[in-house]
Amino acid sequence: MKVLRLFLSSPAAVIGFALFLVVVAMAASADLAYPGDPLDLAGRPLQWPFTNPRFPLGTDVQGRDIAAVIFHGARVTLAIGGAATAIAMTIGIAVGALAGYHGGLVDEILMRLTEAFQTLPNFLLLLVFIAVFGSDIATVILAIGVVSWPASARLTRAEFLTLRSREFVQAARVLGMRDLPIIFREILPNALPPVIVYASVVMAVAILLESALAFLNLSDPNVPSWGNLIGTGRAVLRTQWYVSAIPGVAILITVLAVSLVGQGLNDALNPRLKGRP
Amino acid sequence: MTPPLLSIGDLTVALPRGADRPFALERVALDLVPGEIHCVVGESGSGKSMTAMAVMGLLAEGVEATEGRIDFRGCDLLRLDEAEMRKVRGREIGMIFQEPMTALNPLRTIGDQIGEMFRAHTDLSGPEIAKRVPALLADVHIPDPAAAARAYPHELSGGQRQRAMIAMALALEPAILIADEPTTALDVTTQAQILALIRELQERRGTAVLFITHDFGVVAEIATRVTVMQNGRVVEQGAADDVLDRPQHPYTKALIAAVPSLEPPPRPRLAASHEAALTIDHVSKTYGRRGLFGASKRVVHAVRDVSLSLPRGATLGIVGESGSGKSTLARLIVRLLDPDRGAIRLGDVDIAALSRRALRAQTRHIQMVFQDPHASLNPRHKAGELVAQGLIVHGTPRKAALARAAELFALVGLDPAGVDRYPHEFSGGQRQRIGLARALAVGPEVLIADEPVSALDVSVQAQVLDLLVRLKTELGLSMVFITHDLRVAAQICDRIAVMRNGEVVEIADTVDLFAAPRHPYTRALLAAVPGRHWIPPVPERRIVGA
Amino acid sequence: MALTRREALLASVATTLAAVLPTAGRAAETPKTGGTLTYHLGSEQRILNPALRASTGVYIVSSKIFESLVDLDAEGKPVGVLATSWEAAADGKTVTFRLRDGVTWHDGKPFTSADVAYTALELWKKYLNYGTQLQQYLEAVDTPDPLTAVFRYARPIPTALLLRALADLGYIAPKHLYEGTNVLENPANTAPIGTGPFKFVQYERGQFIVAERNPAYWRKGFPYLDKIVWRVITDKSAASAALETGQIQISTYSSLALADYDRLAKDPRFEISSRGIEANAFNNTLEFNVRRKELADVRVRRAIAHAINVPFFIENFLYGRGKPATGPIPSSSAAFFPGNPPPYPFDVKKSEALLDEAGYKRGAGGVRFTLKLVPIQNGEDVPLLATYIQQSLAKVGIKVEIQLLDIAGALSTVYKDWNFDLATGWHQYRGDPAVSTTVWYRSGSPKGSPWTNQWGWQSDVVDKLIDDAASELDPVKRKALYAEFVAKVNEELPIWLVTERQFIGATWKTVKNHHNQPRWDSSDAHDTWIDA
Amino acid sequence: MRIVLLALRRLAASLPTLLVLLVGLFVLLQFAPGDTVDALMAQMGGGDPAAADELRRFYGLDLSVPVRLGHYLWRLVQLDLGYSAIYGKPVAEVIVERLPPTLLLMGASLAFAFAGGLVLGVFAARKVGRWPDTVLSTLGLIFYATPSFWFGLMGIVLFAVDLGWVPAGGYEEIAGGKTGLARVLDVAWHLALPTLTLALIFLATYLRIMRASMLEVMTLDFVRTARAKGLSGMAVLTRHVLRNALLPMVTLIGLQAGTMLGGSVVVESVFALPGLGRLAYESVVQRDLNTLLGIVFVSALLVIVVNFLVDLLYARLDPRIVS
Repeated sequence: MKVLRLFLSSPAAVIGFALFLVVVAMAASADLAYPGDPLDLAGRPLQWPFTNPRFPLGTDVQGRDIAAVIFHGARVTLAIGGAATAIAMTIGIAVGALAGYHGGLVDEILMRLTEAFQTLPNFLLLLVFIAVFGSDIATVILAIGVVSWPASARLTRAEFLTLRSREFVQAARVLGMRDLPIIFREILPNALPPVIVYASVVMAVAILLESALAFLNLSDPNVPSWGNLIGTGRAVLRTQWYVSAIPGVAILITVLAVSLVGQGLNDALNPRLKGRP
Repeated sequence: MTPPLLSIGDLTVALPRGADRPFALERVALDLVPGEIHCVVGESGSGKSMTAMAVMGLLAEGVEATEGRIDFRGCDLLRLDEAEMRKVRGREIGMIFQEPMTALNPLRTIGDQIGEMFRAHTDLSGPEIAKRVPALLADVHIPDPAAAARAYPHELSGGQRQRAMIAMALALEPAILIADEPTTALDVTTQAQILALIRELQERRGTAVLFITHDFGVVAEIATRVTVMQNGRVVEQGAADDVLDRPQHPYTKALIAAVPSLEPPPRPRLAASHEAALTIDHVSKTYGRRGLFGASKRVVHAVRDVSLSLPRGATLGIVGESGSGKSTLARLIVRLLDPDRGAIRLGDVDIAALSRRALRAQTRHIQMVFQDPHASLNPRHKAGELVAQGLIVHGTPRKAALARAAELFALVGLDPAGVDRYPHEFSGGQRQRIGLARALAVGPEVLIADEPVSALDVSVQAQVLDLLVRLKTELGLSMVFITHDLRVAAQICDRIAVMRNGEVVEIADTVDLFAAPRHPYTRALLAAVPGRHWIPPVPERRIVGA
Repeated sequence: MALTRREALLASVATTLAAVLPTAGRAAETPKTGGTLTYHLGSEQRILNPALRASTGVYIVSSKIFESLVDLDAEGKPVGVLATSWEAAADGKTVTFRLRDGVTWHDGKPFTSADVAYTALELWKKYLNYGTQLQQYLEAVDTPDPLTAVFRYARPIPTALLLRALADLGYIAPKHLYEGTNVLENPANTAPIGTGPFKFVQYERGQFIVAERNPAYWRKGFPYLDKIVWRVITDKSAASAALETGQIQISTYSSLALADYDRLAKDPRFEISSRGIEANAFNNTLEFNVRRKELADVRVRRAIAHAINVPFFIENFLYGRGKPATGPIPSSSAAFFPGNPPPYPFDVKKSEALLDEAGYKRGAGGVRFTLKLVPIQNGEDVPLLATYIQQSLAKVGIKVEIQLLDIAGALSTVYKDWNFDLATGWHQYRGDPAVSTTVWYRSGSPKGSPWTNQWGWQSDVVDKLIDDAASELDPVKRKALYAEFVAKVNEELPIWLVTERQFIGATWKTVKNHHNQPRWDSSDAHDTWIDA
Repeated sequence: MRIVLLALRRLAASLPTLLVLLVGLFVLLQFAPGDTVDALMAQMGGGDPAAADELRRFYGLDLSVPVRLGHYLWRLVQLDLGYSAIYGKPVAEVIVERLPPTLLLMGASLAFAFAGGLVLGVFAARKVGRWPDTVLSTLGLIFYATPSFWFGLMGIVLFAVDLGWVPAGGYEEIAGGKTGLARVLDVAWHLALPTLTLALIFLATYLRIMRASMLEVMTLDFVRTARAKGLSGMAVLTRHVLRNALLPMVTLIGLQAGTMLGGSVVVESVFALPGLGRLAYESVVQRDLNTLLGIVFVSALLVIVVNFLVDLLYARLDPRIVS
């Protein structure tokens, strides 16, 4: 509760959270506000915003209602960000926890693997995955998740390394608890806060990665993602700049919201900063 | 009486809104006279450190002195601006801190950091400073001062670091030295040396010392005058002898009463043939640090060929300074660490040889109480769950285990309603009781207590020790009690093993050990106990051995 | 326009003369010599030898360095370059070229018929894409003297087809540098030696290629330019910006974004047009995998064609640049265009009726069936059309899922693995249907050849028409055979050609004498100059 | 000597990592639809099957996967990165040509992000919780949250097309024949905008770390000691806080070396820079396996070298590491 109070005392964090709620609300209300497939041809392509009351945000290169794509895209973006982050965090936490708790050979092997992933630029690896497995949205999410886990693995490992020698963990061992309950019930809940904060970074990066893929025309065209809208708007960047600017701003706001929430959480959870105004 | 050098009057310091109380200090008054060592003593939260920081003008942001004055050389330090205050700090008032490792910048050499005093406050040239620094270090009896000046903090021992800190604080020969718990983080022998050094320098230079401590032993060792503080207020003030031997205020009386005496109480001797609850047989443990490709391997012998036996129903003390291997030994006994060699027998079972699975079954017979009441309880679980945990692990249904936890709460003197609260809602002493309840829950025969009271304030420490002794008797436990504090050991142990560098140098019944220590190291330890000549003026002993 | 052999010969002599003499009529202003022309290069080129690689990306660069036997004149008729005249025997199996005298390679060696014979047999016939097809019946090249090359074929080859094709597939490489070497790894592939007006200087990978004036060029007084620089810019928006800042002066073959062409067309500094690129028309395609049950029914294929509003697509997505296609031979191909209208106009009702008739009623959610569409991304409009097809077919109850792959993936998925229902990309028409168009319909193409009939569709009638036309010497009969071919494939519809388009170029108006013949960007630019 | 030994040891320690990486990618790419000949055919605008078969034979694509992998590894042992199908040269040559722009871009961006993050981080930390802190942190986040291609393209429109301050793209003036300082300035002028684009993404991270690190160090005991010594706020900051606060920043350089290379894919593409990032993207699209593996090899080496340098720097900054 103290964390919540600290979180709420930071205006930036509150603004971030509010922005995030807006995005969530858009995603939730997409079907009500814009029923039907947002990818359908809605009208003449490339109508400027505010020129046609039917399309407050105009239409894109493919004659889609940008407002509809933005609303439905919120859903896709949150799904991409959320699912990719969940995948990355699951792998990262599992690898980090095993390596950090067991140490020794397990640690050595897992960290080598992590190193291998970190040595390779993640965007490059993402391109390879997409080239190999295609750009179906599920593949994109999976690929983004798979390239994003190493940092969270390192973070989790570091937390585990300090926590595993803590006295409460020793107490659990002395009580005869098995390894898995110790990892999941004793250590993990205490290791999570910084990892959760880091999840906001992963989520932000996941959203940006998808938009970069779309920029290279390599994201799934069957879903109304903001990245795709930017990708298609790229061709008309100089004339109908709003086509890519509107989803660009949407991405910016979402990433900003996620980052602000993450930063707010970080400040609230970081005991070093507690008590500061 | 000489006029005071520093005079604190009616000092009130307000805490920021949202803190647990409105004021950190209330109407604190205190005079520091030239040539005296004035001890400010109190438990944590008493405001003793806050007083020192107020004098230095280094109160944390949001914490403010709202009333009062701090007169020094004719001006009120509270009224000085930052630039003027900077001239006072270091030059007029030097300060040393509790933890010399963290109080020194790890990235800069000792010489550089001492030299900074001159660079900040004088116009001395570089070569002159370079000459002064080794002289200062020699003054605090650091061997090879020139090398020490070139060294980084981590390259010196704890005692040497604190000497360097003192050299730095006294570099400009300030009128006042404020020492904030300067020996608390040090081993007892080092502590004795540092206390001697402070006294020596103080006598030689006539510096007035404001000495902040929680330890009445230290007070007895060093103080000329004493101020006792409680909850931000001064409760008693006077000459050291008066306060120590004839305390007036009930709080002072209680505090002094809680200080364990160095004299062991009379207790029945242990029969030689007494059955052993736990036998440690030639146990060794080394830590090898392996470099890349096994290149440079440094080996630390943490525990070297230790053999001990714990008679059933008795308390075996293991005493030593940091690095002596006493905590490693404790962890070896409960197999938190695997011994390299040797056997640890609990009855007929050799714990050291058990598989992980078999070991888990054995854990109900041997349990451990940890030192740090903050770190030893998982903050994410409710207190009741923590206590019930061991029972659940060993097969008791959750509901029954939780019910038992409530009983155990009562047993260790806690309100059974507290089972639903989280650890951070308890005080340090209460948490240590929870830790004890957790260990007792599974019904062990042997209890390993690793410095269970050293993180506690003295009054709380006494209560927890009382509880420990009472339960040990009631439940028929045998106990290994690990401590660095000879006073505590004297009161609670039947037999004491003294460890140094991983080896047991002497083992004897407590009474014999204190009466006639055989090993030179044991003698050195005993000689170093601060205030060893002071007998706390309390008629009845509150801690009774079994 | 059909030519007899005699007419062709006469025309070629005339235009050869015209080529040798400065094109005085067109150049109203006095040409200035000197200056550097900067070209946009949209993709990195691995090989700069047009006798090994037939592609516009290679031609943009290498056509300034190498020369072909023939080129096209302003009217699109073959005109001699390294050849001065040619004659075909009556049986159509022998074609004799007279070669230009006094031409030297950039390294000083003389150009002779041995170079022609070597290039034709060792490079075109063995390695050159489309060249291997064109020259598959070439048996020998006789060189009775250094300036005569006699091509002998096992089967008759129409002269018009050969000459038109040689404009692209007739570049001559130096025998003395290639003979006895590993041709594909020859260093001259990236540091080419030709006979053209410009000499290769430098190729900085990923950045630029430089060629400078060849002072020993056989057209005396040419070229005007001192230097040509090709600048590699892969990003379309970045390329537009480079054009606007003057970093590049010409961008061609639709290498910029359509929207930018539209925008730049309003800028008086630039000429935006298809002038001088019209030789290479192309179509947006919709390819049907008839192995799929639904698509095996021609009614379904026709229904799909009817469901798509092509004029709307062109107007709104292509900025009006293009028209509905009439079949595999574009209206710009005067020699072969049969003159029919677009066969399947937009008609949703008819589309739905055809689908119903074929037995595919709307099911749950109004969906009749689902198809997988693979876009083959040649240009930015391919994904646009893919989406438009998806949107349009949704309206008639066909759900389309787009499977986006990069180009290598798409090619192998469609042409090698046949793992598609629908595919959409570009078909390029290279002046004569036999060069690269009929392979889209002829059966028997080995599995895995891109841009060939891999649809599982076969028609003996069409196969025969294609074969007959390829060896028919009489241009009138040939045209008639192709008209019949167009009618047949429009009816059967194994693939549907959606649009008919031409490439667009953007050129600074300070560049003079540009795009003055139908394949100018693949030509030598010897008379181009810059009005600085 | 000890340093060389240490470097070699680090390299040796990462060899298994590298091997796993290369073999993994090699195998992974075998599952990709299409091969380099398909890509070549696409670039050529098509061709007949005979030509395609000839090319496949030529590039050894007709051999089985294990045989090719074996060949590749055997050549690698001899430090031969193989031959690029798309570029028609040894991979080593192709990469060496492309390395300088990427190194310059990464180095300059890193320096900019580091310096900017340092200065702004210190500033934000000193004003923690007040509006300059909020504004700086938020601005940093906005840069961080802006897709880099959008930022780059808009930068080109504004600074190159409209204002004409910098060129729209490219690495240097083509065939300008410039040498010495003139060439250096020319390249710098071309790289200004790309550097800014790439740096701004990373600036936020450095700012955030520096700010947090400053705040943390400022709570440490030795800072209190320094203040108790009577040092001025500035002296405390520069002589005690800064160097300690720099340690996590230095660590971050090592962690981000790989990420930066990934970021340069998009930036190099937008600014038409002949760098390694774009080369990597192109070789994925072109299925130029040898080049891609070569890039992976070189970028891994690069990351290892950067981390080695970071270790050296760290050891210089922190005497505790040496012992």
